Amino acid sequence: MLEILYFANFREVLGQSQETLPSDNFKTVGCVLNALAERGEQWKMALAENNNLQIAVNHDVADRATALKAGDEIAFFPPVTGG
Amino acid sequence: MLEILYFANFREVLGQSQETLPSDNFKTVGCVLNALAERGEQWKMALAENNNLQIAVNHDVADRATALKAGDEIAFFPPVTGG
Amino acid sequence: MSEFPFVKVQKEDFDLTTEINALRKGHKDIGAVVSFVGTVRDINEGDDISVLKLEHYPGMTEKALETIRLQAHERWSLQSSMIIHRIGEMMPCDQIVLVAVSSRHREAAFEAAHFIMDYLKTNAPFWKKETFPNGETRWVDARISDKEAEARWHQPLNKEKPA
Amino acid sequence: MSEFPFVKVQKEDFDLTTEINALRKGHKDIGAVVSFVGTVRDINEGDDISVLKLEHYPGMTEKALETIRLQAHERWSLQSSMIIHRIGEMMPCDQIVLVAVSSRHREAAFEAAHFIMDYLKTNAPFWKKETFPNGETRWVDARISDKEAEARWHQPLNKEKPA
Repeated sequence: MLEILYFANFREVLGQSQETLPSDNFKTVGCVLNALAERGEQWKMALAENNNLQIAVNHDVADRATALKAGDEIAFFPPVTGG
Repeated sequence: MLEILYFANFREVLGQSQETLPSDNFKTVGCVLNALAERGEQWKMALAENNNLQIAVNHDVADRATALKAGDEIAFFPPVTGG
Repeated sequence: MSEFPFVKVQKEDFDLTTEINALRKGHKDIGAVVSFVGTVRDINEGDDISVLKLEHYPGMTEKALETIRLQAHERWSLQSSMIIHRIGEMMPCDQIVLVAVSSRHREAAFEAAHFIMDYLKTNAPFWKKETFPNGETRWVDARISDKEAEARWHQPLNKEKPA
Repeated sequence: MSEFPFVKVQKEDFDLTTEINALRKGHKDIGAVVSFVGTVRDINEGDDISVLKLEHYPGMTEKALETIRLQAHERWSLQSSMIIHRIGEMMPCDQIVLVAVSSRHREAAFEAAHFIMDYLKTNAPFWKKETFPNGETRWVDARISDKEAEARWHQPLNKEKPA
């Protein structure tokens, strides 16, 4: 399984903060994004075609090419604005 | 009259923190220093021939060429080490 | 010193004196302590702010802050450092973040505290949401100037000072 | 704000939280507060220090500190700033000096606090005398590195950041 997390306005726009996906189908983060984009325009705009998309895998900065394995935690969020 | 102040190791080496001189004889700080140097080797070394000598006139940084007038406060001290 | 919490992410406010005393404790060879406190401004992008809400990514946040802190220790000779970042709802004038660094001499402490803040701004997963007096809300946009501030530390080490 | 003492030369210790609260009071548009605290190190130039005594030039000191503070306000956009410098006898770990600056954005506060400290070190008439455990004393020598630190601010304004 893969744990998927959404933060900040991604969480609000997509209407959820967390979900679980089967890990077998997704070799990379890009594969996950492609699958999510098929859920509709909202998802496509927020994730697949958003240049501001930030990605973390297991708490480390990642990108679309990052390889996945079962049990990984993948997070999608906008550019950070703390401090 | 001129008010003369000595600080830090100058005060210690010269054995005084303050004295008053007649103002008529001294057109510049350099004139004061020349007169003080005649008091002996200690004074000469501490003031007239000391590259580390710092000078203030009326609380502003000054040098040997600074002109003096009656009532001026002249201070001699080493490079500052606060902070 | 092993029990000293170098990184804290918390809802509670913090007291500067208390935190700096903890930072200094056990270090006699400290000559300089630089601290940065970020506070909630009452106006942002020209709009009045009533409430600022801080969201974060638990787990990744602490890891990111600790990574930044250790980078500073690799780059400068420091005695100790700490980062406190608040989460949840805050009001104008409230304290949001504390970065504090101690070192023998002031140069390292100034540089390292500045470095940690610049990296925190662009690398730690926090997000700000503003609430206006009329109740509307807005996610704060990331600032290009923050990216630029971070990027300036990427250049090779030199002794130049900003003017 | 007119009653707020921007420059204080005092025998007494100071409390960081209290001073920073005073610095911030009446300013809602502050986003950044940078403070520097200088402390007495237990060792200097390789020698153990028991007591550090701070002598100053009353009158000129306050004028010099205020001049430095105003130079910082001319150079950066600041909300408020303060300098506290202690005089008299201090022990290792004691606080000697506080420089604190508030501004809208962090860059100005970091730069200005650093600038004020660099100028204070070379332009404010304070002198340090150390007492060693055996009772002997030594006037602290001015450091060339302090002169160099000040001189780096003389160069024309640019956007380079130290690395």
